[in-house]
Parts: sequence; C-alpha cells; structure tokens
Amino acid sequence: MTSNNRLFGILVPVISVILGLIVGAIIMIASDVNPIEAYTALWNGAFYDAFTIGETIRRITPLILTGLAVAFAFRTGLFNIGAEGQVIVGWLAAVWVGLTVDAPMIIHLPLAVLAGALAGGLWGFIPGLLKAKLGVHEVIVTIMLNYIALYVSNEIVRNVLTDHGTSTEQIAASASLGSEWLQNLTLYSRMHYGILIALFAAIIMWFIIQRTTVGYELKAVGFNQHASKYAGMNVSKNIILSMVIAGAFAGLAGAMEGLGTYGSVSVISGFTNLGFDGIAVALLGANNPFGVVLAAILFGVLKEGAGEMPSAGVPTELVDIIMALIIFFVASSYIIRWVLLRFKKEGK
Amino acid sequence: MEHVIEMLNIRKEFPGIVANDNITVQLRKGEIHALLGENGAGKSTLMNVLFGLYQPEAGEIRVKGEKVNITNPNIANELGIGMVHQHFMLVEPFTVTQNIILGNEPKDKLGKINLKKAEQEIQEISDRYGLKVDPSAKISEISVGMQQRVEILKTLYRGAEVLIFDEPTAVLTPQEINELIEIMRSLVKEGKSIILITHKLKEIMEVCDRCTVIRKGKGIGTVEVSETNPDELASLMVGREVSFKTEKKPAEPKEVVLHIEDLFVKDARKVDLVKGLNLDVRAGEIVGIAGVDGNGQTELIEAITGLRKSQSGKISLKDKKITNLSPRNVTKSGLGHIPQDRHKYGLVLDYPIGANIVLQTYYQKPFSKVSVLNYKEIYNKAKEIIEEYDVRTPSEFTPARALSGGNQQKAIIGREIDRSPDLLIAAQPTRGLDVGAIEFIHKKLIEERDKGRAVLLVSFELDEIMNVSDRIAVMFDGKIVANVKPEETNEQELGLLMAGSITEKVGD
Amino acid sequence: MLDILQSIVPTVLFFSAPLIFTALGGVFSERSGVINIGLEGLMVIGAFVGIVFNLTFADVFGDFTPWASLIAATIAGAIFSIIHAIAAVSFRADQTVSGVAINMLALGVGVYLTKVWYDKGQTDMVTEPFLSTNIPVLSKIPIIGPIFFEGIYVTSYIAILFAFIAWFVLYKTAFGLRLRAVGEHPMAADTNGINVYKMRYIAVIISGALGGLGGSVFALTIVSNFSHATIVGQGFMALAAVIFGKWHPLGAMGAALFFGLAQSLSIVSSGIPLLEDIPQIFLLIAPYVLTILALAGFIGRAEAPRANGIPYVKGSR
Amino acid sequence: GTADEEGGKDENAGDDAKNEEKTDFSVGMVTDIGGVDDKSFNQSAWEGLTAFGELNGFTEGEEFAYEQSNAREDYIPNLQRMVRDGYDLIYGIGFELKEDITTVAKQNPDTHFALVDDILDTENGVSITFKEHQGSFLVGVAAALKTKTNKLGFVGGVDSPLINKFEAGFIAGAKSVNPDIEVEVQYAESFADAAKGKIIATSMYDSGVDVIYHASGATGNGVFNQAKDLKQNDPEREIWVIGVDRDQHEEGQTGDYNVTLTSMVKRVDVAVEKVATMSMNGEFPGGEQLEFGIEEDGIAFATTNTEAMTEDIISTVNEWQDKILNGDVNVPQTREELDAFVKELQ
Ligand SMILES: Nc1ncnc2c1ncn2[C@@H]1O[C@H](COP(=O)(O)OP(=O)(O)OP(=O)(O)O)[C@@H](O)[C@H]1O
Ligand SMILES: Nc1ncnc2c1ncn2[C@@H]1O[C@H](COP(=O)(O)OP(=O)(O)OP(=O)(O)O)[C@@H](O)[C@H]1O
Ligand SMILES: [Mg+2]
Ligand SMILES: [Mg+2]
Repeated sequence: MTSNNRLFGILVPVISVILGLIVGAIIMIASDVNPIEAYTALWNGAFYDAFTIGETIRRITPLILTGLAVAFAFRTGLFNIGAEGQVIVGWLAAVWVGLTVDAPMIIHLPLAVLAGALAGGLWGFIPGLLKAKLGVHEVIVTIMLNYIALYVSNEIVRNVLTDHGTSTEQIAASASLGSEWLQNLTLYSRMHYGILIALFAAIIMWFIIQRTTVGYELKAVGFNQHASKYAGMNVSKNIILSMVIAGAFAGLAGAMEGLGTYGSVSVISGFTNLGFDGIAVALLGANNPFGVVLAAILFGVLKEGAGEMPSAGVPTELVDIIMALIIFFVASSYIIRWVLLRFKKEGK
Repeated sequence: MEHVIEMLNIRKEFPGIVANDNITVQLRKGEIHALLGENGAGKSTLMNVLFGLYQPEAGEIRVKGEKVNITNPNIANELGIGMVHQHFMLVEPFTVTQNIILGNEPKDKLGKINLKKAEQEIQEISDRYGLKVDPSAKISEISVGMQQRVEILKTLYRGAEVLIFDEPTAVLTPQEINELIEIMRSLVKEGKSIILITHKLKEIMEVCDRCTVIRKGKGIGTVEVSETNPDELASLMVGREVSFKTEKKPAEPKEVVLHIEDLFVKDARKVDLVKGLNLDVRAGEIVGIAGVDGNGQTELIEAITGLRKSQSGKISLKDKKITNLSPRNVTKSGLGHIPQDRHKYGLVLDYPIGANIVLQTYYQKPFSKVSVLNYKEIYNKAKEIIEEYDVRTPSEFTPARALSGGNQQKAIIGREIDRSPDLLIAAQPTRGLDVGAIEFIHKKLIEERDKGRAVLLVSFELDEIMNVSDRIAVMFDGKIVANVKPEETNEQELGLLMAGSITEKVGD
Repeated sequence: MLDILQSIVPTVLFFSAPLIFTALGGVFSERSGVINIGLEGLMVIGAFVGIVFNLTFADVFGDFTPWASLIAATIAGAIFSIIHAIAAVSFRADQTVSGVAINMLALGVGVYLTKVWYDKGQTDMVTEPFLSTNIPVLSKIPIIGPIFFEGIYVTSYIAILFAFIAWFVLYKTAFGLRLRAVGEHPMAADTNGINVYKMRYIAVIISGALGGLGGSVFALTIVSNFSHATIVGQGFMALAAVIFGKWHPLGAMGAALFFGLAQSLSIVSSGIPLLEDIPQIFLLIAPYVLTILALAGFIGRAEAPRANGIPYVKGSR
Repeated sequence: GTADEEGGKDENAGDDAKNEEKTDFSVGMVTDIGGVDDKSFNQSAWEGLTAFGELNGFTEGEEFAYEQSNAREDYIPNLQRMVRDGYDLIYGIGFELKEDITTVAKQNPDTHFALVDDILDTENGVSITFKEHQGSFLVGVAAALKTKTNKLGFVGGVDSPLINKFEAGFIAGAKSVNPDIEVEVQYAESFADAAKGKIIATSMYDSGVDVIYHASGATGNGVFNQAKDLKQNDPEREIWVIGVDRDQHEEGQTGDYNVTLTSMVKRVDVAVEKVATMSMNGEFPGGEQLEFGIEEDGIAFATTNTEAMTEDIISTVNEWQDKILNGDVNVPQTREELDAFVKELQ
C-alpha cells in the first residue's frame, strides 16, 4: 500500500507533465504549427547553452522560495495569496540595505538578505495577526496587502531611494549575490548564488515541518485548532508564526531578485507574478518542500524555454496553457490513480 | 408472521475488511427490533445498506415481501424507510423546518418555499407523537435531544413506516432517554416499526421485542428479548462473559488534590453557568458528577482544564493555584483530561495515532530535544500504549481518523493515564462504546484510584456514575447541590436531586 | 458636495458592476462548497469572448451587439467553468489548485487566441461598446435623479438587480436551500436524497456564467479591447468581495460597491478641498487599507460554509 | 571624430565576432513588454527597422529581426540571444531596458547597442531620447486653443521623470497661450489600469475639464472610453482627448464623431532608421546621446482630425513650433523648470 503510494507519488506528476505536453501539441497542430519544432525551440530556450541554463536556474530560484512561502502557510491551514506583496517588500528592503549600508561582504550580504526576509515576514505578520486575533480572513488581507506593497514600494523608490527616478543605483558589490565566476561559467547569464539559498530554504522548511516541535504544532493547528488548544498549544501564536515564516520565504525571493538578478529595485507598473506563480508551484509540489523544488524547476524551465517558442511561430502563452493543464492533471490525481489501478488489475 | 423488512444474507466489504458477512435481519410490523454488537461490528454499515447509502456485495432486501433494490436514500424514503443517524445529519445554520423539508420542499410556482405551510405540517406531526420541537428554531441553538427529535421528524415527514435509530441514546441525558423511549412506544402504537442500535442492554430489555446480535461482521442470531437477560446478550455479542458491576474494594481517600472554591464561569453566550461552585476531590477517590446536561458540567471542566476563563473563585491542584492558568500549565501541574468530545478535542484525526499519543508531551524529553522531535521515542511510546490499552489499529502510523470511536477513546485514555497525573478528569469516557470497551475503561479508572490518584468523572449515564464513583456530587444550576454515597442512594433519588426538586444532603 | 456625489456615484457604479457579477458567481460556487479562486480566469474568458464577439458580429447585430456579446461571454464563462467543476467535483481535485489552474489557463487561452487570430498582442477597440444613459423618468427626479440616474450604465443596475435575485434564489427557493445544504453538510443533503454532485456542478457553472458576464461587462464598459492587461486582479477583488460580504449575495454586492467607492474617492478627493493636500500615495493605498480596517474593525470574523473546499466522497465520513 | 574611428574599429571587430555565413550588416531590436504590435513605440520602432531593411533589400529574420519580451526578466536573455546571433546593432526599446542593456553592452564591447527613451552610457552604445516635452508643449497649445472651460487634464501612467516631461511640456504649452488655464494632473500608477483611467477621466470631465492629454499607455483606453461615452450621449458637448506616442485618431472614433483632438507623435521609426543607417555606414555615434526633437523630425503633432484641428489652431501651433525651433521658447522638462517657466509668463 505505502510502496504503492510512493510509486503513484512519482507516476502521477510524470504522467501529468506528459499529458500536458501532448495536449499542448494537439493545440499546436490545431493552429497548424509543428509541435516538434516548437518543443525543440522550448528545449533550446531553456538548455541551449551555458547561458540559457544559467538563466533558467536564476528563474527557478525565486519560484522555489515563493512556492515555499505558499506551501508553508498551507501546512497551517492558511492560504497565503500575499506572496506577491511579500516579494515586493522583501526586494525593496534587501536593495535598500544593499544601497545604504557600507560594510564588508561577510556582514553586508547576509544583512541585506536578512532584511528581505524580515520585510517579507512583517508583511506576513499583519494578516497573521489579524487572523489570529480578530479572525479576519487572511485571503482578503493578503490580497489587499499586495496592492499596498506595490504602491508603497514604488513611492519609496521614487522619493526615498532616488530623487524622483524610476530605478535605484546598482547595489554595492558587497551585497551582491552575483559572481564573476558564475557569469563566466554561464556566458554572462544572471545566474547567482541565490539558488543555494533557495535550496537551503527548502531544506529548512522540511526540517521545521517534519522534525521540530514547531512544525508539529503548526500542522496540528492546521488540522484541528480545538485539539491544539486542548493540548496546550498557543493557536494564535502558531497562526502568526506560520504567516511570518511564510512571508519570510517570499521576502527572500524578493531579495534574490534585488541582490541577485537585478541588483536594484525599480518602479514597477504591475505585479511581478512571482507570488502568484508561487501558488501554482506550491500546489503542484503538494505543499511538500521537495515537491516545491521540483515544481519550481518544471515551471522555470517551461517559462524560460517559452522565450524561444515564437521563433517556431508559437505564441509564448501556449506554455501557460500547458502549465495550467499540468496543474489540472496533478490536481486530479485521484482519477489518474484510479485509471492506473485499473491497468494494474488488468495486468494481474 | 408478516415482515415489513427482510435483510437476507447481506455482505458488505470495505477496502481491507468485511464489515457485514452474511447477516440476516427480519423486522416484524409494529415491533422494536434491537441490533447489538461491539464497536466496529458492522451495525451502522448494515443500516446504511438498508438506507441505500451503501450497496451490498451480496444478499437481498425485501420490503413487505417484495424484493427491492435500494440504490439511494430517495428510494429508501419512498419505501417508507427512515434513518436517524449516529452522527446527526443536520445542517447547523438551518432552522428545524428547513432541515426537515430539505429535499422535498413545498413550493409555489415561483419556486419559492412555502415555509408557513411546512411549519404547520411539522407542528402537527410533532404534536401527534409528542416530539415537542420548535419548527422555527435554529439547529445550532437547540439541545442534542431536540436535534435528535428533529431527525425523527425528518423521517416521519417523509412518511416513514420503518425507523432506524443508530445509537440514539449515546448522546442523551437520562431524562431525554426516557422521553425517547416514550416516543418510540407511541411510534409503534401508530403502527410504525423500529430498528434500534444501542450498546445499552438495559434499554434493549426495556423497550425491544427482539434482538439481533452481530459479532465482528457476522450475524450471531436473533433472540426474543422476553426470553433472555443482559448477561446472555452481552456474552453473545462479545463471545465471552462480561461483568457489569465492576467490582472494586472500598476507597481510601487521602489528602485533597482538587479544591474548588466559590467558582463562577460564563459560557460562550456570556451567561453564568457555574455559579459559586465548591468541590473537593481527594487522592484515592473517584468523585462522580451527576447532573442533567447543561447544568454547567462542561463549563466547570473547561474552567479546571484552562480551556475557559473563570470569572471568579479559586481552583487549586495539590495546593497549587491553577485558576485561569493556560491549558499547558494546568497539564504540567499534574492534570489528565479525557475530553467529552473525542473527535473535536481529544485527537488530531489527521495525525498518526502515534503522534496523537504525545499531544501534550511532544515538547518534552525524550520525545524532543532542543525542539527537535525524536520519532523513535515517540513511536515506541505509542506502541507501548497501544499494547497496554489494546487499541485496535493496523499500526501506530495509522491516522487516528481510521480508528473506531472505541479505539480512539482507548488511545486517549492511555495517553492521559500514562502521564500518571495527580488528577484525572474523565468526561463521558464511555459514550458510544460497547460494553466490552466500557468494562475496560471502568477498570482503568478504578486502577488509577487505587494508585492513589484523584479521579473526577462526569457522566450522564446514571448507572456508570453509580458503578464507578466512590462519591457522587450532584450538580444542578451551576452548583453542587448534594454529595451522596452510591450505596446510600438510588436512581430515583438522584433523578430528583438532578432535577433540583429536592435539595437536602448538601455536603462540604 | 452634490456635484462631487454626482461624479462619485456613477464611477462607483460602473467600477463595481463587474465585481458584483463576478462576486455573485463566487457566492454561488462557494455556498455549494466549491472554492472558486478561478474567478479571475473566468473574468478573463468573459472579457476575451465579449470583445472578440463584439468585434466580429458588430455589423450583424448592430445596436444589439453589446448585449449579444454579454450573452456570448456568459455562455463561454459557463462552459469554461465546467473544467473547474469536473476537476473539483468529479475528480476530487484540490479546489484551490484547480482554481489557480483556471486562472493560468484562461489568460493563456485568451492571449494565445488573440495572437493567433489577430496576430498582435491586443485586439482593436470595439465599435459597439456599452454607453451610459440617463434612465428616462427617474433622472428627472430632483437631486437624486442626476446623482443616481444620469450617465449610468444599465449594466450597473442589472448587477444590483442580480444581487437581489441571487439573494432570493439562495434564501427563498428550494434550489437555494439545497445548494446551501450541500455546502454546509453534503452528507446530510445526500441522506435527504439531494444529488450533491449535480448541485455543485450547477453552482460552479452559475459562477462561471456570472464570472464571464462580469468580465465582459468590465471589458465593454471600461476597456473596450482585450489584451493580457485587460483583467489584472479584478477577479481577486471579486473573491475578496465574496469573503468580505460573508458569502452573502447582498453582502458581496455591498463589498463590491465599497471597493468602487474607495477607488473613486481616492481619485475624486484630489479635487476635494481638505483632502487634496493628502499625499497621492495615501489616496492610492486608501482603498486597500480601508478594506482591511473595515474587516478588522466592524466586519470581523467571517464564517465560510462548513464544507467549503472539501470534495464530497459518498459513504465517507 | 573619435566616435567614427571607434565605430570603424568596432565594425571590424564586429565582423570577426559575426558567424561566417553573415558578412553583411545586420540589426535587431528587443521590445519591451508591449511587443511590436503595441500600437505604440515598439510598433513604431519596428516600422522604422522594417523600412530600413526594405530600403537596403534586407530580409526579415536574417539582416533585421526583433525579439519579443513578455516580462522584465526576458530582456537580458533576448539581448544576449541577439548578441550570440551576431547582430551588429541591437536596439533596446523603452526605458525599462536601461539596466539590462547597459549590462549586456558592457559585456559585449564589440557589438553596437542603442537604447530608446533613456540614457545608455557606454562607449559602444547610443542613447535615443525624444524631446517629448516639445511635442507635449505643442499639443498643450492646441488644447489651450480648443478648451472652452479653460480647464485641461493630464493623465500620466507611472509618475516618473519620463512622464513628467510630458506633464511639464503640456502645462507649459497651455499656459503660454493663456496663463489662467488650469490643468488637473493625475497619475494612475499603472500603464495598464483602464478602470483607473476611466475613473480619472470621469472625475476630470465632470469637474469641467474638456481636453485630456494622456501619457499612460493602456490606462488611456479608459480615458478614450469615457470621452467617447460622453460624446455619444451628448454630441453637442465639447469632449477631447489628446493621444500620445503615435496618432491615436483611430481610438477616438465613435460613430460619426472623433474625440481625438490631436496626438503627440514620437517618430521612433525615424530615429531608429537614422541610427541604423549611421551604424551601417560606419558612423555609429558610440557613447553619444542623440536627442530627437522637432528639428530632427523626431517629434510631431497629428492633424488627422481636420474638423477639430482647424486651420488657425494648426497655424498658431506652428507659430509656437517655430518659436521652439529658433530658441525663443525653451520648453521645461521637469516640474521645477515648469514652475520657473510659469513665473516667467506672469
Ligand atoms: N466508510 C468506511 N470505509 C472503510 N471502512 C469502513 C467504513 N465504514 C465502516 N467501515 C468498517 O466497517 C466496520 C464496521 O463499521 P460500523 O460503523 O458498521 O461499525 P458499528 O457496528 O457501527 O460500530 P459502532 O458501534 O462503533 O458504531 C468497521 O470495522 C470499519 O472499520
Ligand atoms: N474514513 C474512514 N476510513 C476507514 N474506516 C472508517 C472511516 N470512517 C469511519 N471508519 C470506521 O467506521 C467505524 C465506525 O466509525 P465511527 O466513527 O462511527 O466509530 P464509532 O465507534 O461509532 O465512534 P463514535 O460512535 O464516537 O462516532 C470505525 O470502526 C472506523 O474504523
Ligand atoms: Mg456505528
Ligand atoms: Mg459508535
């Protein structure tokens, strides 16, 4: 039974991806394009050479973190649509420190990264507090906070970090996650050391959730608040904590962009979508840290590869369609398992 | 003899288990037919088959001799079969009327529900069978007893001729039970037939005509109640001798462990439910709190355990003041608590039974060090308790949800007792459990007493109170109105005390 | 003051209308126990179909085009939402996941087809958008008339009307009673012989229809063309309105109107004497801050339907 | 000058860098999120490039091509891709590409880069900026001449130095004609929020504004939408919108009326074609900042709506245009300069 589950745990996503690509191909044929060419382009877009691989990795980096941000809250029964805003404030804070503080790298870089996490954590604290103390639904609060983050960040970039400019200076080298070495290695891609932080964060989440009393409490509160209270846990504290940690992950994602990819923060006229993609990544990864990493990789590859698809005459949006379908299939794993079981029975 | 319902050689499987294995039940017109069996024996399943919720793998069902195929509850309803479920099937935010008409609503051409008409109709039926329900009340605001009567109304409103009751008395107070028995009698008088699932042999002896016994999914047979006795029934269902009067040597009370002084507690709706209560529980004695539901028992326990704030007064455990301490600190001070609602408070149903075993102790050595969990230790402890308390579960990794209430309860009791607390509070510890399980749990409580622990037992089951307690504190209107010794009283007197109609014998 | 009202009210109405329609959809779906965060996607489909239909059939339907477009969009939304229904109800998919997928899929399909059909990133402007009108008679009423009935989109009033219809359907009819029962306690509904799956399918499809309607109203009264940037977050605002309104049709309408009011205040106020000195940024975030405060302040805890988000599996407990 | 020599040097270096089969000159552009069909400066730039290509008998995808960006993070990959494909001159369209194209230019000294709408400060790059303030000034004049209420409106996308140029120029132009004219200014904080655009337009028109100049991308859709709605309901009423970047006459069409008074046209195509030609002839002005204004034909105002833009309006606007050309008027580019300019007028 359990071995069965493990088998399914692997089979279902794989099958889903294949199905997604097949349907994608059908759509392409319908709008008479050659799917082979298109998928080749997709592949090249992501793995053509060291550069594209580097770019793919840097695209995966923040997705892992926003994925974790959503997944972590989910474990406590909270739906964090606010990763978007948490990314923005994390980005802003990290770059802010990167610009204003003057310190050797060993201090400056960690400080800047931490600033990002803290800012994100604060942005998670607000809905956490309101939920815990007043029972205000976190979904609305986080949605609203997304917009607030966007506008406030723009305002600060314009009037505090710059004199009415659209984009800040580049951060001090001592706060940058980028590295000559990686750039040379990947023909000047923007790949940076953030990927290590992201992977480490995934391990952290796994550890907290699976191995610590904190995780034990967070999950218990997610499953049954009454029993948690009966068992002497502080329900409010756990709700807040969960949102703060989740926010911190998203804040880190922002820091990755600010300190790694762009090295600056700009006035943005719309959301980064890192947070919203994070929802998909988390759910695709079944809210499991390692699942999240795999899902982020899949997303990153598809999104990066999409850039090449127009060269094969396919609008990049096809990739969104494919990703959506994959999510559907994974979500509907019940039916896939059912079919698989049928086959197994036939087999016997 | 005419049979309204015949279930012949029914077989029903669930992944892993055969819940019903070739069971036959025949229901005569106008009889009350008992269905008896241990937890997990297959009673509910069998009835769900009859009600069309499950499809049997084998066997056939006849209604008035006609072979029928009941594929969903609608068909059951049309065949005049109604079911009062073990776990009520009521929509809490709805009113009584809405719940009853749900599914076949009287409506005008606009599709607008004609509530007036429905309420009148329901009022009539309610009066005819003396059900005393208020059609316009919200389910969430009425007592469990009335909720159950709503379930009954639901079946009658659909013109049920055959009513199935699944453990109806498990959730009722003695008063409510008597009312229910009256209702059932008036139902059969009106020519209805009833199948009654219960674990309480007393009830079977009192109201039932015949009794079909099920053991581990198999039909053991049907007996005329008039020709049998409780002991026979019990051994039939368990397959061995069972003793009801849990024998115990007299208590030797020692120092006071729980001391409550002039306690005031408000309930969720901010009204005082505990009003200046005084109570002492000593080491080595079991104090049973007798009382009609709603006289503040729940609030009292929540106050002691720290789940609810007490307005004023003093609670101390072993001379340590625990008034308004957090649940964790109360637990630390030496409290064990078997909660009234095991599914709501007792367990995290989605956690493995093993994880549930350390629900209050996970943060302590050896289960965790520097807040890192040590699963080896946790699951060892779980194995220990599962064995010692004979919790029937595939493994310690099985989610608590998949255990029967009986086994869930054993796990909880094991967990609470294993901490060897100075004070053990047991609220409705045997609700919904079969006699075997009940016997076991009573033994455990008495063992604790003999080990010199103080035990506070709250139960609506008078014979449980009478059996287990060394001292009975009768609770009425938020106060202890009497302290009596079980051997010096009887159910009649207790009933009167609980009803507040006599108030002498106030002790302490 | 009056003239301020006179400019605020109409803006509130046209801004809120799409949110009201969509939020009502959300109410139906979630009342039946199916979480629907795919509202955004349903609006996208509605906007896309509404615009494309309008562009394609303008000369066929003439003045009736905008209405025909709404109908088309409504149907499209309904059909599209079936995907969510199948996943969430039949395949027992995690409803949030499936909702997220709906959002991605809708935007993907919309923009993809736009590029395939028009080979550019956005469509042209429609020639037959909705036009505001003065409600005959009513607009002649002194004071109230100009404020509430001049330069109003009929769709705004339809939205409000729909809210009341939705209330009637959900709280006064057998259908509504059953739908809510399915969302609160599906097994109870089942034992009463109600087909839980059917009810949930219907509810989700209704939400699709209303979502599509909302999207097309937005596109045809405000944007007048379709691109990836046509629907950006309105669906999530509608979702917020559902919860803000405590899953009640009139509550959702109130919330949507509140959002509209906050939005237009934040703009009009720059013309109101004492407010004009407030830095732009505060006005900008005001709508969102106000919403949070409103919730924290007096709205407080909102109880979702008990079975919301839980797939119903016959015979399990 | 040095620029030329360097240009020459780069050329040869570039040649070696290029892959074998392509010996000829080739030029590419990377769009911003808008895309080459954005009916705005991406489109205009692509038109310029296409014109250049056709003029020289180039084939699309070979000697001239574009890369579409769908998100901010696509800029770098797209630029790098074009570098790899050996294009000699690569345009970045839109200020959003500033950081990224600077980075790439520094990494690839052998390739030529040009950034439209912002400063690209490298030896192998040129900045192509426009004197939007001039164009905005002219449409401001037109608006001032058209208004009956002496109240004008300006709707900006995101409050930024670039858009402030439009704002300053517009107000300056209007006040130059009539110092008593009021101009309401609102920023939507988004280039894609039509709803906000429409709300703003509504409140502006309600408060008596009769001409709105928008520099707000798709947010402007909302402005046009509201203007057309008012016009349809009350054809008598004077309601005007002034378009931006290209001639937005089409957007203004509603039934028999057209609410587009004029548009501030940015000839990105002209600029792009010019720089491409220079670069091909080895005259690439590396490191320079080319600012295209009226005299460089980089800025113009649309006169498509002949009913609205009457002879005398056009002639007056032209008078001011001459004043700008011969330096009598120095159009302000920032709010500070604007304040000074306005004081001058009193
Ligand atoms: N939905 C289900 N899925 C899987 N197994 C089930 C299900 N329902 C019941 N069972 C199994 O069938 C057996 C009989 O269950 P049932 O509920 O009929 O017992 P019961 O006699 O009603 O017990 P109790 O007296 O505790 O109510 C149990 O062992 C249980 O494990
Ligand atoms: N989802 C499920 N999967 C497997 N078995 C189940 C499931 N739900 C219930 N059961 C089985 O059904 C049987 C009866 O369940 P039920 O909850 O009625 O227990 P119970 O003894 O009646 O407890 P209570 O009366 O307090 O509810 C149990 O033996 C349990 O194992
Ligand atoms: Mg049962
Ligand atoms: Mg039971």
